[in-house]
Amino acid sequence: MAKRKMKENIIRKTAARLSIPFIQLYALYVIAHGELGPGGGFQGGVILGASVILFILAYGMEEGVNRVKQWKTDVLNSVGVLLYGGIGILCLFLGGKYLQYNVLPVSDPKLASQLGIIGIEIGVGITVAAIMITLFIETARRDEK
Amino acid sequence: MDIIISASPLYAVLVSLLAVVLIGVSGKNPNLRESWTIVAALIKFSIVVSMLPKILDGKIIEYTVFTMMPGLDLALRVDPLSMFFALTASLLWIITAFYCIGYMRAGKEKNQTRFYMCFAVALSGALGIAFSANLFTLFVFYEILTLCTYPLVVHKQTPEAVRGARRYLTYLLGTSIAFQLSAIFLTYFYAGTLEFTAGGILAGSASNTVITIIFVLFVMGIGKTAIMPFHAWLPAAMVAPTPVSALLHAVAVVKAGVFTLIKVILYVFGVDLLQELGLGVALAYVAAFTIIVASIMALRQDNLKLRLAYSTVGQLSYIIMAVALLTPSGITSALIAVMIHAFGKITLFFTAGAIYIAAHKTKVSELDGIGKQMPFTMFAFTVGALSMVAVPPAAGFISKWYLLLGAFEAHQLVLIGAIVVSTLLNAAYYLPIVYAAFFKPVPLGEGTEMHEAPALMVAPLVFTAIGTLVLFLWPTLLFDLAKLVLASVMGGY
Amino acid sequence: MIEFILGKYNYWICIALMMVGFYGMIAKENLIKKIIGMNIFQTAVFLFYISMSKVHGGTAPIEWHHAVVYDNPLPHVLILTAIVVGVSTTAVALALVIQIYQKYGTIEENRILELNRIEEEKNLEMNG
Amino acid sequence: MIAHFPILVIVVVLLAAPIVPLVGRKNWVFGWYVATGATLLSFLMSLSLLNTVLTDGRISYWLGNWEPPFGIEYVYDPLNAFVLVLVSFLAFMVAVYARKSLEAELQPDRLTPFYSMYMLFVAGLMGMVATGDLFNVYVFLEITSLAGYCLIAVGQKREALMASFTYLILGTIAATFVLLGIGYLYMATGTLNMADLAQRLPDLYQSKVVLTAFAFFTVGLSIKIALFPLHNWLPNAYTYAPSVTSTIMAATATKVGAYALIRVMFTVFQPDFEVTVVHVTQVLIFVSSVAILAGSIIAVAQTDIRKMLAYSSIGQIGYITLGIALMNEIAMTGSVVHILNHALMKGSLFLVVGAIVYKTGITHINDFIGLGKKMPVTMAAFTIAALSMIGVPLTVGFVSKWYLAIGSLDAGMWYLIPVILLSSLLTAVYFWRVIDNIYFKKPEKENADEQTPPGISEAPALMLVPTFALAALCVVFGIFASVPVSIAEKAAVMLLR
Repeated sequence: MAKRKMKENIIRKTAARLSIPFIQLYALYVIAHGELGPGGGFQGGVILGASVILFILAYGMEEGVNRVKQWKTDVLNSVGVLLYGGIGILCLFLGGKYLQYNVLPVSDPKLASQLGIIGIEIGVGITVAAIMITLFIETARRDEK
Repeated sequence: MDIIISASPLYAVLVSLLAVVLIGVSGKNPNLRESWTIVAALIKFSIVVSMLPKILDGKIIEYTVFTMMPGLDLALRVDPLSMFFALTASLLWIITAFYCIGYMRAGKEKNQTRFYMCFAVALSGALGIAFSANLFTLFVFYEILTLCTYPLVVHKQTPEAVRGARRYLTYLLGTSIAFQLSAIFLTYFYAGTLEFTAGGILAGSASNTVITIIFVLFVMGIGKTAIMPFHAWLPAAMVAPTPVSALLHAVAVVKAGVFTLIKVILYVFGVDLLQELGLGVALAYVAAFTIIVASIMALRQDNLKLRLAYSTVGQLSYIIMAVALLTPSGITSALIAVMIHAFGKITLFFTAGAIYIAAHKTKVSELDGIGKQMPFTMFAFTVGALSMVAVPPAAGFISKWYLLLGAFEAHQLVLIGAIVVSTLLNAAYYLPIVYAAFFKPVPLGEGTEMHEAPALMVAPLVFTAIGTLVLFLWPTLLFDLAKLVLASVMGGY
Repeated sequence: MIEFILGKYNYWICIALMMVGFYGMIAKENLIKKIIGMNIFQTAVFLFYISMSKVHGGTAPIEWHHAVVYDNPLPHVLILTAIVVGVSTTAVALALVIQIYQKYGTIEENRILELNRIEEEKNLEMNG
Repeated sequence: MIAHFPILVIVVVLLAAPIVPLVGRKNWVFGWYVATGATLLSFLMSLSLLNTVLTDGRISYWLGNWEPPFGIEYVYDPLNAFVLVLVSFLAFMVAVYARKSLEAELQPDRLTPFYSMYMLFVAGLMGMVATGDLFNVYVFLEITSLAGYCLIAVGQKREALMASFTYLILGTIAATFVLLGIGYLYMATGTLNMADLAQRLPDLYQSKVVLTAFAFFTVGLSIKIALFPLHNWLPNAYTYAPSVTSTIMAATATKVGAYALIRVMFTVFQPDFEVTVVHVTQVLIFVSSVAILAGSIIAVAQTDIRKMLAYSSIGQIGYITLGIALMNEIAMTGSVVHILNHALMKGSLFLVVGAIVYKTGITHINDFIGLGKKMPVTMAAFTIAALSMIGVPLTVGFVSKWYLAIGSLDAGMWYLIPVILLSSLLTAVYFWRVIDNIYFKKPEKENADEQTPPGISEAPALMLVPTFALAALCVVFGIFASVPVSIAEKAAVMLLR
């Protein structure tokens, strides 16, 4: 009963459909601005994750799980962390210390630092978003059982 | 004093460990397995004997196996004192090996492979103790000996055996960890070394109180001497098969105890230090108490092996008393008694085992007329008993003679009285057995025909009995070695 | 004295919150309440860090053209990490509670311990 | 690349954590390969690090090339290089062992996540050891703890969940205390770098803020290392967790906690702080003695082998803190060496228990009768490790006891020797009970024995080799004790200079 009601709730669906793109855009903005302004991977990732959670809330768990397959979040979990660590190791190969971004092959070391941090923030953002989604789905699904 | 660096003591220790491996591998083939034991015993004895001439020349053999930690070496040293114990243990192992085979096969015991393996390790432990160059090495082998004899004691795996073995372990491991180890800690801390040095290492390094404490800890910690009140493990360990009781609880384990104590007294404390503090006399009195009480206890036992066990408790204290007198004759007595008592007591235990296997008798009261059924065995028993009571021509006489001399030298009349009383008690609990065996009639329903144990058992016990007589007639070797020891620890004697 | 109390009111609040959380963690039987206590406890410490980083008259540590005095940004960064840790801990704790509820049918600690005890006694009986 | 070993040693394991679920999605075995490979790599690197530290002295690695105290610094000296080798070695050994053991103890869908968590757990431990930054210690501590809660919770019985939850609550209290301590220190000094703190703190020793920080640190870390009477979480956690978890936790987690305690007490704060300002050593000596005795006494009363080992661990932690509290080089050497020794002994013992569980499912000591014949190699390992725990010479247990005893004499506290020796005796009591059952007791019910087919039925080689290797090391380092001791001595001299 409750499930069907949720599916039929057109206002919620529409509201979600309208707001989710903006939320996600905002999330990307927050992630991308981590290196200079307030923001960063954690915060952006949480917002990104929240947008998916909102989607699940509006469209129901079934639809949500169909769209966000578990293996996808699992892979994203790992990919985010690997992106972070990978950039660190990349710096090693380029002759710097671990996470020493200014050795990245870009003309200006300052720009290189910026790029490095953005890369890392993206990695963090992906992982955090994926984790938020996983957490939500796992806890919510168990309740349904 | 010349020092020879040679690995032969190490080989002597290791040869039985090698045998352990071979015995374990050939567990399926009893004949091969037993021959490994005998081969190892022979090699071991010949290595020990090969070192004897050098020692008699006044040389000393040393070998450092490895340095475990700074200040703690596992090092071996062969000096005249160690020869007493090493010769006894390695020679008697050969004999016991034969006896074991007879006993274990006749008794159809289980777990024989484990038995022979542990036996061989025990011999390594014994020789290690004999050859140890410092307290740490000695402690290592002391513990090895304790641990590897545990499976031998618990061999039958009956609840009774487990109980006896538990008590055995509790006493030996407990005293050695609680007291001996703390004594070693204190010695190392105050003396800065654990090296055995003639004349002692502790003199002048600590206050008298501390030295007294260390001495008391050592006496209590060397539980294998079975000095009262730490003697209860010895009767408890009699649940073991008789060869174990014979070799380990007449020779290897208990002699390791008194040997350790002698070594500690002479090489850690030194004669002068103990004399100055009067600790030797105190120990002698404790030993005298043990002798008398143990003899009375022995008198009350009907089980033959238990009577022998209590007799061992008493006899060990003779040795302790002898060395505690700190006089030349006393120390001589202690040294030669290590070997003499071993020969006598192992004979007695062998006979007890032979009687059990041949006639299934374990009680003293059942032995009436058994001399007719088992003449060889009972002849050996008589020799052993005479040695214990110290009647010539058994070798026990020599050691007791020197003990009395030592007591006179030390002007300890009370101790002389104790020795006399205890000798009478010894006679009181041994001679009735001999009398009953030969002169009392055989109980009804038993024949008088010869009914000896297997030859593999009788031959060893006759051999050790003869050995006891031989030691009385030709004790030269013992005295030569004893002189060398005295020269090093008392100087100028 | 009054100055001592009022001047450091932020720390007093932190301590009060901490004790509230601590009490919840220790004394509550309900596992969810324990988790709530844990969160209060952790948050109190976060608050402590943040209030510590406040510089008198300072603004948020963002590059801002007419600001001269900034708050100390380092504790903020540290606490960001600590918050993530706190969230993870809560997540693990909740997951555990869900599992516990499935296996025991209750989330009251004393009841669970009682069930454990009963089981242990049963095992002992089986072993003789 | 060798120049980057200081960071790679941790990154390899840390990055293995996300790789494991990627490769292990279809088949967990690939995850196992990654886990084993990563720990092996890390072990080799840490060996090389130890070698460098011993020949060239202290290594300092600046993350992102930011100069400390602004950047995070990883510092290696004899002490933590030593602990790092220990942690990575045990992690490797346990990883090898885990394959068969976990297969039997866990549901198949939990294997891949387990290896991932295991990697996080190990990475957290190694990070805690390596870092020179106090806040990093907190972060890694929490990484380890979080992974640890998960590793415990997957135990077979439902009690594991509650054990994990209790640990989670207490662990969070501990970690938050540490966090608070860090906050106080930062407030007082304005830095988080350990070396920098060590420079600035001596002027502030009388400050109440610093004293409070010290209190929070010691109490927090004491919970983490389960120092009696803060040990409540430990027995159930070790008992109901999968064997692999109990092993790695008993062997490394508490050791790393002890390492952190040493770091805080002797590097961040200086030795004279403890002596002249807070007098914490007297308290710690008393608490340690109580821990040693209480742990041993409670262990005697246990009938479940894992609980027995857990309480024994509580006693052994007392040895480590005792050596720390005595504040002289000999005792400190003993303490550092005991970190290694206890890891080897307890690691081996828990692995044996895991093998028994794998083969028979037994954990009750009374059911062990006859195992000596069935699993001779495993039981030999058990016996060696047990003898080592008792402190028989030529095993590592003796080495630690020797240094602690001489150290207590050196500190003029002869009355600690009875404590040490009494606990040895108690250890003998509770281990000998097991050994008796294994080798020397006849099964009471003959029929029961016939049901299990006689003959040798050993655990698989993958489990046997690590178990026996650890037990063998107990003897090797007992005989050639000068190897670890010389390193520990260097560490002790460095700490107490």
